[in-house]
Amino acid sequence: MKWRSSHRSQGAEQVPGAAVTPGPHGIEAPHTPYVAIVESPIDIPALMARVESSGVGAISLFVGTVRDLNDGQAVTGIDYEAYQPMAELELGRIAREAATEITGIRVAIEHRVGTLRVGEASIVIVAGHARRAPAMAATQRIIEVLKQRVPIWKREHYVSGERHWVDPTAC
Amino acid sequence: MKWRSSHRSQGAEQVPGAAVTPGPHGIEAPHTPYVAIVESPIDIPALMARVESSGVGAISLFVGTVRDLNDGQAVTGIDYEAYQPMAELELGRIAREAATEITGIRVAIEHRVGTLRVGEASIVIVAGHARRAPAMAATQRIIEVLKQRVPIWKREHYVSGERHWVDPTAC
Amino acid sequence: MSIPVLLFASYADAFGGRRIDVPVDSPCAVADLISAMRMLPGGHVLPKEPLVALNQAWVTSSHPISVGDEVAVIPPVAGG
Amino acid sequence: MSIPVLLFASYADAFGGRRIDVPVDSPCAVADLISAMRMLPGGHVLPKEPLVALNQAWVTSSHPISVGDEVAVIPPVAGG
Repeated sequence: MKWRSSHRSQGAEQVPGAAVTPGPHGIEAPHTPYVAIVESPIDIPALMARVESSGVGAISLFVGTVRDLNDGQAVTGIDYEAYQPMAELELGRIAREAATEITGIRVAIEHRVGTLRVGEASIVIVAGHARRAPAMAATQRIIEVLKQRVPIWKREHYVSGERHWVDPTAC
Repeated sequence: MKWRSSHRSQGAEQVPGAAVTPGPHGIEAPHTPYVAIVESPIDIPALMARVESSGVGAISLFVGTVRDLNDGQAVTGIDYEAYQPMAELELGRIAREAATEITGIRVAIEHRVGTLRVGEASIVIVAGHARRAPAMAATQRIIEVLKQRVPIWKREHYVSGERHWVDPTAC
Repeated sequence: MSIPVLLFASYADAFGGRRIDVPVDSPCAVADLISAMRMLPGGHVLPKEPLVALNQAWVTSSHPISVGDEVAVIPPVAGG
Repeated sequence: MSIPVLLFASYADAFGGRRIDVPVDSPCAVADLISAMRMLPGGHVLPKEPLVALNQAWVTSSHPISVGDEVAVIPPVAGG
């Protein structure tokens, strides 16, 4: 089941601070961020298409993938679990905070849950803007905040067969 | 015609500073950057695949697209022209400089030439690394340097029918 | 009274369920709920200041809990 | 002697070709070539310090040019 963000159809979820530039070109309705927690592989081109616009000159993407080594232990896969409705709400809040700070930014985020193999993408953040610096700043800001605030957990599978919930706060 | 980088088959083009981590996981041959000037649309998933590796936990992408407005003028398309062999050599030098500064970085770059419509991607830079900060730093560094050093030019098409070579050094 | 609490990941493993009922006095703040949870089997996993969400938004330990609130006690997050 | 020079984009438009032969004295440095090009029709487009590549690598104006070098005089770059 995909729990799709209900914000997408609500006018109240429009970004309040976004710019509307008048003129024959450069007319840009404020972009409603798209966020979702998904259970199937993330379709990166489809996610990019969500920020495309004739006024976009730069798209920055961050893709987090499962790697085979963490803290010196050989990893064979990861289970991602989410507090799904809150995780999606929190992603939406983070995206809208970015849109308030970075006028004209267009954001799309998907975080995958379930069991992922090494090399698979767990998170994709896409930010589009007329110019590159704000686009890059947005992805960087969003991934940092996401890792602090979104209720998602991961359980690593080790070569030994053991599985362990990752605690980033552990010493 | 695609002028593919000849570095790819040359052992001498291996990055001298890249790390080789021993161990059952984390074995990582130094990655030879992939760079190309291409005439057809850039295949972003294929470019991403060039930096994928079991040791990669973060992939940063920068995508430059043609937008419909530049310096207040409505743009309908852009011709990109390159001094093709030098542009590809210079891209390769920039990618290898990044690999020397950022140990373990895996880089793939394609720059498109020819006539592009609004929304089409002219440049895609992909950087993969075990960790996100170096991956993001690499794309940012590479796009800045690329804009200074790679012999590529663009001629904007305006709504008026006029076309004009862009001079970033003009006042 | 007792408060239904949503649990996830390592906390669900430790407390033996994804939703447990925690007996508390009424009225009750987040800190009181956490104190009660420390007495339960599995309560040793809770850190000094566990993360808590009410109605899918983060709250601090002084926040009051009302009847009908969706309460979640949340392990250290590890998304991305 | 004369040196074949590769031109691109706005310089190709200005000088009327993508490859022109520029008459110079021998021996010759990059600065001498640029001075000679300023005399040609279209030479007004050259900025104070035009970009020059020899054998597909950037060089400065004091760099000597040898017979057989691939010489390119390069408009302000605008890639990305």
